[in-house]
Amino acid sequence: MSTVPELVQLLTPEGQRVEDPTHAIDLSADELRGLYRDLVLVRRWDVEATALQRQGELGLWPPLLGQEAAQVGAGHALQPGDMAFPTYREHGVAWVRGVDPLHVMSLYRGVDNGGWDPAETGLNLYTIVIPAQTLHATGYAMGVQRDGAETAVLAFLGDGATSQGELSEAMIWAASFSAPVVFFCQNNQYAISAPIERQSRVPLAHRAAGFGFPGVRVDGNDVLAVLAVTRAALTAAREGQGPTFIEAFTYRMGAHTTSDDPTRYRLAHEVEEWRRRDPIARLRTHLEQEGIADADFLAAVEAEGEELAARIRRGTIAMQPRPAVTMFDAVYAEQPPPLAAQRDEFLAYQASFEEAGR
Amino acid sequence: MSTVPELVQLLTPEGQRVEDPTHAIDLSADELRGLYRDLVLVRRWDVEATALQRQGELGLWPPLLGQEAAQVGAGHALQPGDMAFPTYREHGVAWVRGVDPLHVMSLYRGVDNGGWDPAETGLNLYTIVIPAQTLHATGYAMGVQRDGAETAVLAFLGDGATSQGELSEAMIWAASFSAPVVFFCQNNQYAISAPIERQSRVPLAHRAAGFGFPGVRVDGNDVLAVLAVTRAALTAAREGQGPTFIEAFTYRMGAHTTSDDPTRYRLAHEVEEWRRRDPIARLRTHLEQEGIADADFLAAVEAEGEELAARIRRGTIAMQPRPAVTMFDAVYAEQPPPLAAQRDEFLAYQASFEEAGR
Amino acid sequence: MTTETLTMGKALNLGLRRAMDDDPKVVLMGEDIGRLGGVFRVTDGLQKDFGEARVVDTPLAEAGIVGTAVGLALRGYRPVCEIQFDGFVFPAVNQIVTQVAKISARSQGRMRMPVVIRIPFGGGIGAVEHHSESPEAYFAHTPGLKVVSVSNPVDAYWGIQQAIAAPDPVVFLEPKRRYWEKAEVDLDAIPEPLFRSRVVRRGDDVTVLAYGPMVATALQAAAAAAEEGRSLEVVDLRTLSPLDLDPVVDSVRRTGRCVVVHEAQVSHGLGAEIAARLTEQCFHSLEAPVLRAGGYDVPYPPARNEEEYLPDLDRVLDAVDRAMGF
Amino acid sequence: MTTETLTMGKALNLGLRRAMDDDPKVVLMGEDIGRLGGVFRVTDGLQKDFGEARVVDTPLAEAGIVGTAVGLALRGYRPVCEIQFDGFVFPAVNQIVTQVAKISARSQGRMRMPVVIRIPFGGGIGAVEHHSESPEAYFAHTPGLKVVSVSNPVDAYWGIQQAIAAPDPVVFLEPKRRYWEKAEVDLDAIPEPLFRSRVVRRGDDVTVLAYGPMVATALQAAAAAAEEGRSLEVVDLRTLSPLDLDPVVDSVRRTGRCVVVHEAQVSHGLGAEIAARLTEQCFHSLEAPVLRAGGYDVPYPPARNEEEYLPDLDRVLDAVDRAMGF
Ligand SMILES: Cc1ncc(C[n+]2csc(CCOP(=O)(O)OP(=O)(O)O)c2C)c(N)n1
Ligand SMILES: Cc1ncc(C[n+]2csc(CCOP(=O)(O)OP(=O)(O)O)c2C)c(N)n1
Ligand SMILES: [Mg+2]
Ligand SMILES: [Mg+2]
Repeated sequence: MSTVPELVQLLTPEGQRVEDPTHAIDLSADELRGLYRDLVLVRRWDVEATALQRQGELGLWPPLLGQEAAQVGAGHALQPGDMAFPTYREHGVAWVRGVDPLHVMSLYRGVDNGGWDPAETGLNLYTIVIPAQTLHATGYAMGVQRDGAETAVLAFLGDGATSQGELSEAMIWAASFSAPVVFFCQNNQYAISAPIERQSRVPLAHRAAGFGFPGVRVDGNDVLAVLAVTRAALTAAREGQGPTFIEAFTYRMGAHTTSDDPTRYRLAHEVEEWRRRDPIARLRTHLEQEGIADADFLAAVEAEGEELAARIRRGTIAMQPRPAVTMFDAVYAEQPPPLAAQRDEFLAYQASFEEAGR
Repeated sequence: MSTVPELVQLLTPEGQRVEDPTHAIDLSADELRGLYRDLVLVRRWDVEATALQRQGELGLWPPLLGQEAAQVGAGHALQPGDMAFPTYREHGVAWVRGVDPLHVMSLYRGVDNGGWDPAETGLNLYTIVIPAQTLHATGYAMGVQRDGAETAVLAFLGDGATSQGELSEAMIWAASFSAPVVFFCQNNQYAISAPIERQSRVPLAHRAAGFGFPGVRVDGNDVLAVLAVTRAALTAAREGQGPTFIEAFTYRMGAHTTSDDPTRYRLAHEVEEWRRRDPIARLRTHLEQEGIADADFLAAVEAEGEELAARIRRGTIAMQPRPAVTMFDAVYAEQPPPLAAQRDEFLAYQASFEEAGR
Repeated sequence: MTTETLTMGKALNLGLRRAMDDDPKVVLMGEDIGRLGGVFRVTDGLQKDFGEARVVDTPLAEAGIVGTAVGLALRGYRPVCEIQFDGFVFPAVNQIVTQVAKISARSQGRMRMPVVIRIPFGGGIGAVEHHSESPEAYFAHTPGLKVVSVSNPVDAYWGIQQAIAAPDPVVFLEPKRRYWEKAEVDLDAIPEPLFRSRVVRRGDDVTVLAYGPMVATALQAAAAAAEEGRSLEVVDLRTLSPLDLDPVVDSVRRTGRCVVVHEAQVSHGLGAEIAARLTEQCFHSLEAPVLRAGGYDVPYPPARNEEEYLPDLDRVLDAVDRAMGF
Repeated sequence: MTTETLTMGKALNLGLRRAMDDDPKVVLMGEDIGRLGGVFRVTDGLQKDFGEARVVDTPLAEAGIVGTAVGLALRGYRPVCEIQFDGFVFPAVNQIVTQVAKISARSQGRMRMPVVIRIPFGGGIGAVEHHSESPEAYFAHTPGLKVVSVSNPVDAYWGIQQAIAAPDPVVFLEPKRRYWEKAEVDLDAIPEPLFRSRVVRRGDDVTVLAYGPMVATALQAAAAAAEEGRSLEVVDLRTLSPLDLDPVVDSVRRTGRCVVVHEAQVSHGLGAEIAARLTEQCFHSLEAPVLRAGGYDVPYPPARNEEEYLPDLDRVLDAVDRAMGF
């Protein structure tokens, strides 16, 4: 039985680099700056989206605040041909996969249920039913095996999701077929109001050993550690070594969604404590200390963030609903005659209002 | 993290007593004879039931052949006020709980879906949907907690059942609420045709640690070890120490059910190997060697078995279907008017045939 | 007489509170129902007053919630499960359909299942996918379950108590978009029975049946129709299984025309069964087929299209027109 | 022309084999379908010939089977899932209703779900609880799914191939009690389209609709009625979603009377929708309401009572009598 390692950490909250021979990572200055840029930009996007929701431009927004390193690190561990299966909160992963933020915004604006192309971006659509996508990821990985492809699959889930039977089934399938899938659990300490203790009294990473594959626990606010651990797991998957379960230990700094009121179930000082482990600040300190980032670079990234936010704002506000008749169009590849008839009736009904001049 | 012990064994296949200080058990000669008697009687019942099915008197029969020690041992670990939640194969537990075998026969004859009273016998009805009963057991145990009762709950399941998400949910609930429930998994190596390797590549008992409670692996063909391990787990549950998962390592000597043809998926020599670990033979050897059982006793038990078989045969053959109208009667505690009307129509329709003299 | 002006959400909250006061065996279970008071605050304050053993914040799994509720019921408790949103009841369908619904019959009545499954259901709140479903037909088609929906604070207050007191399992559908609508509730009244439908507006030309969120819509349609000189009788079905069609049959025999309204996709929805039964029972009185105004046979659309998906006043009036035109 | 006399089970087996030959992306998944060949032997021999990667013996979990099938479909495969018995589909309902049915619409058609879910369904084989269910209405009510049932070896042979070739998810219901019935199958014929109903016996007095296991029963009833000088037209519905009622409408306009037969509990069953639609479309031709002969609104009874539960020749004739008596 494999033992679960302690929390893997390569960068302390104070920005000090920790050496860990089993989780080595060697990134160029460019790569490090790239990670920093992504962290800042996804946070900026997230802040903008929250503001847009408050202003009534989105129906809902689930902030990733605090989880930037977990998502950006995991996203960067993916190779172009890999496929990731997100929940509803993986905006950071979407960003790294090159999904246009406006496609994510359109979902939360209520315009569509996901406007990007998974085949093109390597990111499946957001999945809201917890954790249905973990089975999809596992099945997809079984397809990869049948194709003989060198592709790995990354399934995202939350700490709350670990209680759903479907996740256990996904883990059992992955183990039984040695499928090239990595389960990436962002333990952000809460499932809406339920603290992690309600779902498990032992670290979630322990779960994997009981299903017969390795579990790893990583500091989810340390982008380097997340990248190293996830890259290693995906490589193992690609090489036929089967699944890994990663618990990224992090914290949801914001509300569950913009509809939520976290003051009802958690104390301010807990949030304060986690603020000191901020994922962006620690990387910035490190880059500054190593002379990798100077004031110009930092300012440029900030500016880029403002531009991005402005673009997202403009784009979101401009988004119009799709014509209602489209609700009939993609239900089936081959539209059945009764539905076609219903569609025609719908159009006739709508037209009757136009005629009536209402 | 707790480690999983090796297979607990107190009696070797050759009938030798093994000392194991952590699983001590001290049974009187009477108790040992009682265990032996139960093993023989449930096997005799099982053989009779298989024969009755072949003769068309039962619709189906799932034999317990080979699993007598696991079931009798677990059954004896229960105290009178405890509650057990069986699958469809726990005839040995039913026997120990004092359920009239004819109630089990009536189920497989297609006369009813379980004719005994769980409140009276401490055995829930058989549950066929795998493994729905494990959640029921856990919820029941939560009720026990709320009552402040000194009661433990025993949930039976098979090795195949471990793949169903509902079992994982039951384990998560049990851990989260520290419910007084023990999961007793008879790993009989097969789920119909699927060998255990399809469900798990590590011993099933390992599963529990990942959910935060102890797992134990016991020789399921050793009635003493099963009794000791299960008794300890139930005591721990009763004392507020929460759940345990027991993997009873055993073998399904017969077909999955009388509809099954195991020659399609397993080799005769495997069955032969397990025959040498027969649960009854080893206890008999032990009793004989210790001078606890003599020829008279053994013959008396055989004779009792024949009587039991004869009673079961007579009773089964005599069983008539219940009046069809009863299908309307217990659907609800308060029968809704439309269903009452349907019932009346049904009776009128049936009466119309009698009038017509058909 | 103690009357209070209550929203439906608050009426449910008070009803739950009173049920818990009345019977110590009542236990609430669900995701986020304790500390948080539920995402719609229907259980607000109850954990504080009744403790964690009676208002149970569960792990995140619907099969687990309903499956353990079955066990609690077997131990003599009366569990009230909250499913956070309609679209998340499906992981629990196995327990509901194969266990909750069948245990009484399986045991020839030795074991009863006094379990309530509360589901905020339906659309109209601009939500993301899976938060606007109307799954009632799945449950109404399942023998052994009872299914009700409430349309106003009074029925909500009494209905939840009656459902909890009922010896049978009840799927209790709460129209989430009406949670904030208010009415006077007489807390001492003698309530109407739970499994009964009710005529809520008298009329002569067409009988309009609705339940849950659509009752208000039907009443709006009736008011609009009245202005054009057309008289609609509106029935609040209240109980979806068993159906209580006697008052409807009386009505339809008089009006000769009937329209059933619901949010759920129309095909194989409640309207189908109601149309089939009414046609059987009122065949010679019907001057038009029973017509349906419901959701289209498509997955619930994105929020910004839901207005066109959901039956509204105009859709009801359109169906009424068609019924009159036959 | 190559004709063979085949049981329905064998016809399905050959149909699956041919689909696997035709398209290397077809993958079968299920409990005990490989080594054992399935509990009904429908997949007998396929793992031997196509290997374990294409005929997958899965762990024991239906959500797992359907959920991983979704993933395989997203990767370009055409998974065919076997649910061992009707009563065990419910753990998979969440994946079927919230994922399989919605993914095409969710993605605006970018992602398709060519998944087939085979379910041996219905009663009549003397089985224990949960082995005789008729869950078709749950799926027919779910937009995004297609639902078919076959009644004979010819339709079984072609239907399974057509379902697999279809770009949409298909719930494929196999009447398990007819697995052993035989017919001549022309393996080179040009098959009828899958999503079409078919008149299987001409008649003038009453139109009888049935599908799956009840088609044979309806035909028996028609033969018996003929002896008493009554002429029944029998329609095999074949496709339950979408419904193909055009041939039925023609028939009912002629006969003026209609009886729908199915094993499922009658309330909110397929018969309800069919009755509602036919009444709408044939209102002025109907001389009696559309009547239903179905299972009663109770959990499927113990095997020794199933004969009284299931519609049989007499129940069909009784409904026909009632239709004639209106
Ligand atoms: C099957 C299901 N049940 C309930 C919900 C409602 N819900 C949405 S998010 C959430 C909490 C999820 O917690 P976690 O898995 O930790 O992810 P996080 O939101 O913290 O990222 C719940 C209960 C859902 N989406 N799906
Ligand atoms: C939910 C569900 N799916 C499928 C089945 C059909 N089935 C009955 S027994 C069985 C195998 C069970 O194996 P295991 O759990 O090892 O128990 P055993 O029969 O070996 O005692 C299967 C697949 C079922 N009863 N319930
Ligand atoms: Mg979380
Ligand atoms: Mg087994």
